[in-house]
Amino acid sequence: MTAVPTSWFLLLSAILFVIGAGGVLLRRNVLIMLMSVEMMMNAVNLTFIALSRHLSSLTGQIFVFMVMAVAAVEVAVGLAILIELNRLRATTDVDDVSSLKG
Amino acid sequence: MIIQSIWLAIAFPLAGLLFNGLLGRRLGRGVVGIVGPGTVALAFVVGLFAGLDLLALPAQDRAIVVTLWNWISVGSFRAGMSLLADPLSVLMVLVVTGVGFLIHVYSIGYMEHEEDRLYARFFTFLNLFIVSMLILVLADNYLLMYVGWELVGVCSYLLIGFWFRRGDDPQDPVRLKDGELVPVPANLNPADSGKKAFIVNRVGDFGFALGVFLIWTTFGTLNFADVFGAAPEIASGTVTVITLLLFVGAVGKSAQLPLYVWLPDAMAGPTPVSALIHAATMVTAGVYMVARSHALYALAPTTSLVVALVGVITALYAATIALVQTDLKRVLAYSTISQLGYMFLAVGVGAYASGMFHLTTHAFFKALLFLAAGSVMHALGDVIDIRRMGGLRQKMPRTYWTFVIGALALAGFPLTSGFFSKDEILAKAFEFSPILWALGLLTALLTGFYTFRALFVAFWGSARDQELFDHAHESPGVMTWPLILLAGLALFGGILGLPQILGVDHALAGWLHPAFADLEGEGAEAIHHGLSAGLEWGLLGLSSVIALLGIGLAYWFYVANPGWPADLAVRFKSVFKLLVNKYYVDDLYDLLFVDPGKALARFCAQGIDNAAIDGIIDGGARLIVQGGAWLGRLQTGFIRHYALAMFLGVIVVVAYFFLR
Amino acid sequence: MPIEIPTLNFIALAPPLIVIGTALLVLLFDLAVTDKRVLGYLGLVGVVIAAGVSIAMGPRPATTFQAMAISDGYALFFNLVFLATAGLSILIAIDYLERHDLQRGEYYALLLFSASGMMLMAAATDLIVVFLGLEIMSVALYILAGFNWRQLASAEAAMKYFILGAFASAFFLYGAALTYGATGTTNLNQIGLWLSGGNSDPMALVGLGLLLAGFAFKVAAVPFQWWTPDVYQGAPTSVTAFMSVGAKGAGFAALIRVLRSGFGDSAYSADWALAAAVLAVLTMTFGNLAALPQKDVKRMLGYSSIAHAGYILVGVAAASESGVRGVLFYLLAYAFMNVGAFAVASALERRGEFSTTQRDYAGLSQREPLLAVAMTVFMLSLTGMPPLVGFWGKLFVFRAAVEAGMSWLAIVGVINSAVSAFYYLGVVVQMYMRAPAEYSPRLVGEESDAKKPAAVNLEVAIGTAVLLAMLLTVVLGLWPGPVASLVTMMPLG
Amino acid sequence: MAQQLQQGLFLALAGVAVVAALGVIFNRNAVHSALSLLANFVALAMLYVLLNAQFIAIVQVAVYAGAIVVLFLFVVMLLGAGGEMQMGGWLNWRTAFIVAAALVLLTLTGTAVFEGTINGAIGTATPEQIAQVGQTEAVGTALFTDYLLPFELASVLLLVGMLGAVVLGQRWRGAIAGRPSGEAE
Repeated sequence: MTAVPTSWFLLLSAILFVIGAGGVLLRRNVLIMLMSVEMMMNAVNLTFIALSRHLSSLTGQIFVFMVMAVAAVEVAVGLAILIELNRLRATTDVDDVSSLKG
Repeated sequence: MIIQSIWLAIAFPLAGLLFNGLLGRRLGRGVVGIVGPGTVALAFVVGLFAGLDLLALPAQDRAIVVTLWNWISVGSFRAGMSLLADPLSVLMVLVVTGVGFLIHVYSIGYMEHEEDRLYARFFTFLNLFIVSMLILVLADNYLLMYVGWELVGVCSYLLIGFWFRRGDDPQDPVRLKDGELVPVPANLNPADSGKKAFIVNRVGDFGFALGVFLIWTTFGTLNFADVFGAAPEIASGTVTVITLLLFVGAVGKSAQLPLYVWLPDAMAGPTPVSALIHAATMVTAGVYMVARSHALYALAPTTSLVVALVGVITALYAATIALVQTDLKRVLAYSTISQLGYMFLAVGVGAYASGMFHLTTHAFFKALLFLAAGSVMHALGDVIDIRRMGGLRQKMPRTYWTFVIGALALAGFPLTSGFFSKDEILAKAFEFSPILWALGLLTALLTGFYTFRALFVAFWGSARDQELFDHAHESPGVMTWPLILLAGLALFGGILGLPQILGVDHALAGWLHPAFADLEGEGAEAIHHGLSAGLEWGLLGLSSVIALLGIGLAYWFYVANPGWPADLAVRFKSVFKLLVNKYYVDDLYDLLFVDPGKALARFCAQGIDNAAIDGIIDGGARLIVQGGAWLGRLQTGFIRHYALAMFLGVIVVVAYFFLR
Repeated sequence: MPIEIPTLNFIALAPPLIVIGTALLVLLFDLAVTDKRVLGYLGLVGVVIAAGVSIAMGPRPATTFQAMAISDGYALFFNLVFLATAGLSILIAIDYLERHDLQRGEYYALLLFSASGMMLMAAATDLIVVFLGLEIMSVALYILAGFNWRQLASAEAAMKYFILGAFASAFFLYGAALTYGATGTTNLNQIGLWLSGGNSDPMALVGLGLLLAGFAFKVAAVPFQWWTPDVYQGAPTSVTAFMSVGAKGAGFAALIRVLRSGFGDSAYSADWALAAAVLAVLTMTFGNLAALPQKDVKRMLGYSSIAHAGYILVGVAAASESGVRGVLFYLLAYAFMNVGAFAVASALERRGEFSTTQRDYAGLSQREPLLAVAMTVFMLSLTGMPPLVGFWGKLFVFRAAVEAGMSWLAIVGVINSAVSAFYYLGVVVQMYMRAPAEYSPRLVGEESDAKKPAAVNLEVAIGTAVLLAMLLTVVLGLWPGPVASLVTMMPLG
Repeated sequence: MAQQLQQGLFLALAGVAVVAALGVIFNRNAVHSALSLLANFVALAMLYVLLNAQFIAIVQVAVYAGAIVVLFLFVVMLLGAGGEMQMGGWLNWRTAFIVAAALVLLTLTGTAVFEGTINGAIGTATPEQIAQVGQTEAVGTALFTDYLLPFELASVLLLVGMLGAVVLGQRWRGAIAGRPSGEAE
């Protein structure tokens, strides 16, 4: 029935998730960090869709639908925060955003 | 019956506290000075009537529980905001409010130089102290007792640090008083002392809290009656742990080894506060708690032995330190620790009534001594070093005579109150183990010595600091009258507990008997020693001799042969052979006894006290703060670092679940 | 194919719906009203109504929206926690925003949306709803944290909170996906049914771990707590007050329901209980130690909130009914005492600044005795000093731990609360034992009598918040009975 | 044959997705990163098709490619952050550590998903049944019946996001000195 085993998809999504997490950790550019978070969410989406097929349940697809809404909102808000920050200090480097500490 | 309204004893000082706290500053010191002591006096009256009510009841019914409201009731757990009025708690109420009242009155005079604002605040805090202590002693469950226990700690913190601005700034070691700059005495940083008291108390409270917690989980209730009723069915190991934990609290609150370090510093507060802490409140809480929990302690012989040993060792240890102190209040502070040691010795050997007796007499004479010392300080502009005093008995006769009476009582001079209570404890200790008795007796000797050493140096002889001497004056009546009243109590307080062999009833033991009736034979035992009359007379006599010997030694060292060099050295140079002989004795004595003794005392005072115990506590606190600062440095402010730490956290959590 | 809309029990979700409706009303009125403070009071009315409805609904469980959510005693009690927090925070904000010239209608709308997200998290019985509630709450909080557009610190706080929050959300999401894979459902009760079979599957376990990590971020448990002090310090104080209790409470609300409904009756429960216990120890120890050297009071409270998350985790680790009850009581207590403390802090904050240092509290007892008394009450209650409400909260969670055979955890907790006394009482010392600093913040009313006649009005709202919080801290300390018995009537549905 | 074709397709798309994902991280130019992200999204959309989720695939392209990536590009241009970013040397201990940690997590989750049995309850939404009513309708029906609450909540969430963008992006009265006011008013 299924030509490609579900576990392949799940493994791919795990790889993508970890790459995304690596992006958040490695990069200092806020924009890239945001993109990486988006990639993580997308990786999860792939898991959901694959499971949805495997389990013959629509819940996974619905969840993905919601995740997309969340992703859109997060990007909008995140970029808005970035713009506000940029207005006060012209930077997209998170290391410049470290006045609060101790 | 007024005993049903025993809560009034708390309510009056509480009302005074609120009144002075909220309005005192505006209404002026006249009103404050009436409201503060007045409300405490009312509380005393309530206690008095409650006591009469108790007497009217049959002995077995002399325990009234007054439930104000049901504080908490969750499932099977219930704790009432309820008070217990029985002979034990009423005795404490009378001591706390009675002595507290006199201290309040005295404070009117003592604090007269303070600003209005501070004056009002001082009385507010004093009342808060009384209220907290009353909550502690009137509680009918461990929870409410814990409330009082914690509140007392906070109060001591506020009051010891009352003159917080002294020594606040190292560049400005003076404070303003009467418009003049007065130097801050050395090692007296009130804010630090307050902090020290609080920290050390926290250590003790921590043990107490755990003990209460363990009671709760073991018994499912915190009510005294229920706990004590169920106690015999509990495994003795558990009871031992509970009592040990509670005793940790008592050690902190009552300044026993090794948690006594806060008390000598506590004199950084105004002297009435020292009197209150040392005599009527705070430090007696530990003794009271053990006495209150006697049903548990009676089931835990191991703990009782620990209590007795800690008590007697502390008594001796503190007495040796007191030998070399040159600060009048510090001598008294160490003597308090030492006397508290006696009380713990008493409750440790199961003589609860004797412990309470000594607690009561000690409240009288120690309050007296502190207030008299305060009177001296008041006269000398806060000078407290006995080496700068001398000859004060001419200038301040009332203070002098009352101080003498207090000193006699403390030293255990025959027929004073301290004599009877101390002798009773020693007799009980002898019954338990002659070793404890011997240690107690040695302490008594030292007590007589150091007490009269301070007395002779401060009040006898000639003035050492003429300027101070000229400035000295007797304190106003509002301060000396409390002294005189307390002197009366210190002198005659012994009639509360005359020994059986004198053919009179032991009034206090009889009074307390219902509270301790559950102990087998305790009631009778408090009155009758298990000793033969001859032995008892012997012990009594020995106690008298020891007390006199201590006083005599002090006289010999500091009056007959004043050890203060300068002028004496000159005088003795041209004297007879006999005196040279005396020198020889002195040298020998110095060599054999005084020097090692002094060295030991110095070692205790400086080596153990300052270095080890202070070091451990300060070092511990510093280590913790350092740890905090170190953790703060981890907080770099960089998102990348935070994200990485979170990521590692995720890995650890996932790995834990994956590999479990 | 015609869609048959199933019968929907809107009533069961009335409290969050009322709050959302109020938020929409606020947005609507924002167009017409010029005095934005009115919007704050409007929001307050909505909060009060929602709280009233929550109480009126009673603890009878009622599922709704095809078992997506439930209205049980647990959810209703959490509603009260969130609404109390939101109400007090609005009172703080009305004056605070005015003083800092930040008054905008959107603030109140966002705060209400955030509160509705929290309430939904407490009511959710499906991971989808948990996730959406979480995001509604968080996104609104990201924005609110950056609301002070003049301060770099505010933007920085928003950025940190956002990036780390989104990062944590991704982990949460992955956990939800794996749980879905292991059980074939996202409904918590069905997950529970499926897992109660006893088979332990690596996928479910990893899913549980990731979910736990996601929640740990929201409640600020070590090692996911890093954002807390920075964000608390940088965000406007009125927002910090709200999120310190609200976000933490919502995180715990959902965490406990997920753990107990989803992973409760399974081979997993011992595992997560132990994990929670370890997190609790690390969290409270870290929070307390790091709070010790802090000079900035907002930051100190930030660290201390980490410590409180640790205490609450003790109740979670107990994994028992009484543990849940302890957590409920603790959070309500925490709402009053912590928001109260932030209310005092915000009252002392000067225009143009965003934080108060310990020095700002010096001699407060002389300048403003009642404020000093209130702050003392909050500090003592946070320490766990009887007879204030914070004491009972600690007592209940620690007791639950002892009952669950984790006495060591309770002991660590007691030691930690002893340590916490030092930094809380540091503030008290400043207020009572230090002379007013030459550099002292002006109080609300003194500030601009000439310039702003509304100054008196400003005092009213914050003053009310402080007074209310103080009263409840004291009264619930003296009479904890009603709340304690309410808590026992509020089981997980 | 069809199976091998599908498997080959999967491998090809997976390769594209992974390479694109790495491209997002390792590109020095933010614009290039955004374009890599687009490639990643599209590859995933095609994988969704492979998984019989055509509706979601289309939404994926519309939302992610159409909205999110465009938004990213817009901001990159607006902030002038399109040029070279300071990244420092890649080869350092920090990177090595992160990569190692990431590999640990990958091992854990990878093992869990690869070895773990997906033993969840099998639902009724079989491919046959979905094919019967149509993909879009099936999802739509679910959204409006069982999942009505999440659907409504998503709308609340979008409102909050919108509000946030407005609040944060809008220049308020009294613009900051030294910066031209007027844009984005």
